[in-house]
Amino acid sequence: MEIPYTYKPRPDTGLYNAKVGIWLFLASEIMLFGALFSSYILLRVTSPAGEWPMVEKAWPHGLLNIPIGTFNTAVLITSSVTVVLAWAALKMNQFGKFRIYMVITLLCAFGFLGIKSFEYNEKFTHYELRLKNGQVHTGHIEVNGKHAGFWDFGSIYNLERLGKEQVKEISFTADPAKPKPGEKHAEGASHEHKKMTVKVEEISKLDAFILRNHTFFAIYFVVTALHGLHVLGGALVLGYFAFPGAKFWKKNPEQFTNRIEVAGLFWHFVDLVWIFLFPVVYLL
Amino acid sequence: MTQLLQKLGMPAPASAHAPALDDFVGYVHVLMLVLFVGWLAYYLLALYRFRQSASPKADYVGVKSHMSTYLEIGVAVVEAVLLVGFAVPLWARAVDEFPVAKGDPKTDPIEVQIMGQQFKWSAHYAGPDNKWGKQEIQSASATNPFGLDANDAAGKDDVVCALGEPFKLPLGRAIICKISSMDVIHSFKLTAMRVTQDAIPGLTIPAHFTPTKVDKYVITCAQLCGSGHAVMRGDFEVVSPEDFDKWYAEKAKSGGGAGSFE
Amino acid sequence: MASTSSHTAASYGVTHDDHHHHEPGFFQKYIFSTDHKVIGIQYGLSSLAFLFFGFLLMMAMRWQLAYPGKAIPVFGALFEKVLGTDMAQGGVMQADLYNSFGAMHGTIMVFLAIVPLAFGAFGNYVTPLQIGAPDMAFPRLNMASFHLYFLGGVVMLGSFFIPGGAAKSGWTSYSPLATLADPVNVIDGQTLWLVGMVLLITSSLLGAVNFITTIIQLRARGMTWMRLPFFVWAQFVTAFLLLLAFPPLEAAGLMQLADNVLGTSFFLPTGLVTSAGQVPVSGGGSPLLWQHLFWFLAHPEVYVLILPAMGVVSEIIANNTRKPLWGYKSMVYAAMSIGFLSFIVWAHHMYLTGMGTKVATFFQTTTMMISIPSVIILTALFISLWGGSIRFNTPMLFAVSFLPMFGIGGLTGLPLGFNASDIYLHDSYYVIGHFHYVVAPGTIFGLFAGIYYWFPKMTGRYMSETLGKIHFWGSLLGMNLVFTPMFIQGMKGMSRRMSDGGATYFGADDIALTLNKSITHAAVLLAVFQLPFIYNFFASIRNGRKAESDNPWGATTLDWATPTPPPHGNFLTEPVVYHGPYEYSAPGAKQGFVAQDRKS
Amino acid sequence: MSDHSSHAPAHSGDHDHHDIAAHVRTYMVVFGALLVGTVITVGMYYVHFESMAVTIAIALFIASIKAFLVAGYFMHLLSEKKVIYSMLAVTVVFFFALGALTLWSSNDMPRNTETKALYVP
Ligand code: HEA
Ligand code: HEA
Ligand code: CUA
Ligand SMILES: [Cu+2]
Repeated sequence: MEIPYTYKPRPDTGLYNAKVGIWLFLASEIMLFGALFSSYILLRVTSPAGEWPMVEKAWPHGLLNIPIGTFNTAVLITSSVTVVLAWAALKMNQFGKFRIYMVITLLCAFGFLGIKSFEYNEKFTHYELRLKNGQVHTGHIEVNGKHAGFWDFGSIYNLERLGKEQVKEISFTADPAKPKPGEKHAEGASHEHKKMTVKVEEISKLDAFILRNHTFFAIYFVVTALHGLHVLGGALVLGYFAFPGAKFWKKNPEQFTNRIEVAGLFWHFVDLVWIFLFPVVYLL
Repeated sequence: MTQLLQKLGMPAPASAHAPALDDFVGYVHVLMLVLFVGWLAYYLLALYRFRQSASPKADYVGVKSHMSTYLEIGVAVVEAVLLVGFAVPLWARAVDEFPVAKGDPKTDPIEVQIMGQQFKWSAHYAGPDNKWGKQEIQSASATNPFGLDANDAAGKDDVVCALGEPFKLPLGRAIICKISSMDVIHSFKLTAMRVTQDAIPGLTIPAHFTPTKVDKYVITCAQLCGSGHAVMRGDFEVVSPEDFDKWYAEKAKSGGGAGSFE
Repeated sequence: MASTSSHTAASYGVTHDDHHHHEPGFFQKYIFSTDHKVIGIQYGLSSLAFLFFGFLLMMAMRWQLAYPGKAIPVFGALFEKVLGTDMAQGGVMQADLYNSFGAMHGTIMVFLAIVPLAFGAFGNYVTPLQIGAPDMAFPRLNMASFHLYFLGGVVMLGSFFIPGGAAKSGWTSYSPLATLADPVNVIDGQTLWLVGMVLLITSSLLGAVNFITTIIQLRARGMTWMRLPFFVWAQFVTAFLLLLAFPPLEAAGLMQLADNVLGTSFFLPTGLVTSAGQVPVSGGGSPLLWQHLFWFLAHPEVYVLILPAMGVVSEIIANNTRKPLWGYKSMVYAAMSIGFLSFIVWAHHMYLTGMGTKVATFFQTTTMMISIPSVIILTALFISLWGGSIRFNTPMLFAVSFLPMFGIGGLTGLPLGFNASDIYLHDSYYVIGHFHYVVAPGTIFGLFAGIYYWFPKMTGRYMSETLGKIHFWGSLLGMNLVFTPMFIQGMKGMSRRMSDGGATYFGADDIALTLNKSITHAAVLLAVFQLPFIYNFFASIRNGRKAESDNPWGATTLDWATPTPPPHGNFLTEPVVYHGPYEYSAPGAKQGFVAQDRKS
Repeated sequence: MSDHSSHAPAHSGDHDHHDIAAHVRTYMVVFGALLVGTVITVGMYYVHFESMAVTIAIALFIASIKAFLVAGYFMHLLSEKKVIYSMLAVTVVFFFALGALTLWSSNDMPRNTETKALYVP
């Protein structure tokens, strides 16, 4: 028994099964990310004013690393074009070229994830510090002379934990004063990182830039992590087709080409999500 | 109409807008009843008349008339009338047409803050000076649900009936309840007044009504809020304006106000 | 092989596949099967078991409602032992246990019983047969979706036994209650509920992709859209509802999961204070956001519960009135309008969360609009009865009584849909009565009808008519005695989800409390009348009366054109369709009907 | 590399080598446009407009164009079949319905509703 139209298009719809399937799946993905975007907008417009220290507005702004984000956008766009070129190569019967493009795509995919995890780490080790006298700083901390390592969840501190471990003081390296976008850099403003010692009893809030700090970080991490999982999943599938699964090319080139097209559609969609995600969370 | 519903079990209406609302509930049920009885009669007839033994050969074409189309249009029209003529204006009156103060302390609407918490209701009046005491989050706790600042002068005469203590409302005067919650979602439901409004943390939503009958009433919590949801009963009493004023003044003096939270 | 030049000829060779000569082992045949019929039966048996389990939960709750504070007979001691004394001290159901059973009754009935039975079981078994396909478009995906469903069920069941017990914030899981309900355990019942839901949602999504692709791509030759049986249309629309409505709840589930275990506050506003003091979260979230995302799924979901049942009922009514469905096309368009509109009515569940006139008007207008296509479908089915030659066998009895039962449920939806009357009726037992009339004597009757109807195709044997009729009349009586009094309780202002049955609000001799007792007794009656069904179901597999032919009901659709039970690959020769789905009593037809695949 | 020439080229009927070569040129142009779009969006951030609304509008406008390019060319949506168009059309409608109606609901609440707890200043 065989299922009809697994790779030959059905005459009246002009489509093979997997293509219908992937587009349906993408439709559901649109609703999934759509719900998250809606949530982002709703949380943002209803967020209570004066919650966030760095800006006058309620919603944190300018805390993400824009150059890195821009670079990552370019990486993802590149992978998107190479995957469609890989498909085109198969169409033109050039298997070697196909492999090369797939390898570039995979490099981009894992590059994207690597960069993203650096970015994440930057946030995990970056702190918001509020003092009882009303001062607010952001920067990095050292507790008992130790920094946090790479993806080192064990050394994320907050006030509660400092109390529990009976830490009396921490050292704090404040970020250099940053010009607001569009503003000229004030003459002679200090560029250096100021290191200071802070008594724990003077602190009213201390928290890293992690999910629980603010709904902005909560949604930032949830959306980008979900997107990251899609990148990972897509990369695994593409990796499978580029290497172990490529044997199928000999058996049925047409079906193999279709598989690449379908995997590619998913990959473009992941890129498409990022195209909206990047300006919305980084820039606006 | 209202009587018909009371036969069905609805408690007697006790607020100014309740009769209109009950009438509406009645009209909808009449529509339902007409449709139900009509269809049921037709249905039973069809089942009986066309049972196999009485009708051995089925008719391929079946009904040719367009009755059903007219009927469907009819249902739609009646629904539209109920919608435009009743439901929308009733709702607009309930949520947007708030009674306004005209400056006469005897007839002006009276504002009450209502706070839901697991598993009690509390009420807070501004007191004779008509000024709310200072409220802030630092003071809020399970025993001080309104977060009243004990040292604030404006709050000294506030009337607070906290944690399920019964409170009173004056007959015939518009009441505006500003409903909120400090923990989870509750629902402030006064069946006799035909008032329901969810008490949602992070929001303060006003609901208004004018009591028309002196009696004792209950607040039901109509939204699942945890293990004590079933017993989250609140009690209040509608009394004559004179009795109310007396109670109010006494309450304000006897320190039902913010001072009691120290 | 019979067909020659057809573009799908290769599909239907049952003997040509060299790879399948050896007999598949037990696991391959029953656990990891990719055959849509086996998967359908897997879905069917698991969901019936869940249906029964959900009913048992409710029986325990009904005991508590009728006799608050009295130990549950027989099971009370078991609950105390297995679930702990703080749940069932001395065999008495505590409030937490009541809430937990209530939430799980709702969740299990909706997501683990009715949807898998209506969509997973009937959809899987019947749809490919009716469109003349050898299997689903993606058989392995089909298997995966059953396994995810099963895993989700296991997680849900497992949650009863962890410290703190299963989720207890209602099937709606409103935040902040869902997050604050168990401040002690991080991995609490709610967390497992969310994990279970994510699995179930993923399963449904895969199922939906598969169904839609199958219906679009694998229709037999000649099976044009307007020749599809109404059942297939119902499944098609249902699949779209699942596909597009479920993802937002998946997103919401992930966010609530983060609230539960990572300390975020997506749905927790600023300023939460409990008896333990200020809740240590950043705040700034929105409890109403959860409700929007939940109901964006859950309203379309209720049509997921009803449309397949309408499909089943239509097949059986056409078959047993021996005449075509009246207004088939208008039914199809009505089903599509229901599908479309169901996405924009969701906030009628949220009128009393604080809604301005404009938004409320929008949502009640769409709600009234959506009731029209339901009326159209019901009317078409009613009119189909007229002029028929009606056979009252068990499937037909269940199918025709679906109509007034759904009618009552649907009509009582109207006063809930108008926001003005919802002010009084919201969250009362009136709502409970409304939706149980649609899902219990409505959908469940439709599905019972389907079981009796397709049983001969699945097993080659009938279920017993006598036991079937006992089951029917007992269930009809029981269901009505259970659910009608709820309207009166609702009118009296009795709120739902009360672990003491409203004893805090009503005097001891109030009719509302008396009705609690009578409802419980009726539920026992209902339970007793399920026993003949359970016996009938299992006994008939081996001992039922043999079906006379492959098409014992004299049906027109393709599912009856297969051998019994259908082999792997379903059809012996490629089916070709020449007729519409319901050519019963067509003028000049020899046996009184024209099967869809009969030439000329 | 060309050891696969023994296989029949993978046709699906409406493409052949020339077509595909032309496509490849299009892909490269689109790729360039996407990069330019990214640069413009980011550049805009540093320019800093007075009005937030204008900033959001421009950013989303550019993102939409980029999305159109990816979907239209890389995903071949511009020459796709009717079935897929209709599926996506309903999806897009519901996508906007979800966002717009949710947002609208949070704006239109009973008069005098305050979006804070009673004791939050
Ligand atoms: C299968 C399930 C199902 C179906 C089909 C429906 C159908 C409808 N529902 Fe229901 N509903 C639920 C399941 C369902 N509902 C559930 C589960 C809840 C509660 C959720 C919770 O809070 O836990 C709920 C709650 C609910 C509410 C919220 C109530 C509240 O919480 O305050 C509302 C409000 O508008 C509503 C309205 C409607 C309407 C207008 C229809 C319409 O589509 C109905 C249209 C049908 C008709 C108009 C009938 C037409 C029939 C005839 C004309 C023939 C009559 C013939 C005879 C009687 C012989 N429903
Ligand atoms: C599809 C959904 C569905 C179904 C079918 C049912 C069926 C039933 N429900 Fe329930 N119910 C809900 C969905 C459903 N319910 C939901 C969503 C809620 C709200 C929860 C909440 O508040 O969060 C609820 C709440 C609810 C309440 C209110 C609780 C409260 O608010 O405190 C009550 C009260 O009586 C109740 C009763 C019943 C009864 C008596 C049945 C009966 O009709 C059951 C009938 C079932 C059978 C008769 C079983 C037959 C089984 C077999 C025959 C198995 C055979 C097996 C094999 C052959 C293997 N339900
Ligand atoms: Cu408070 Cu229920
Ligand atoms: Cu609904």
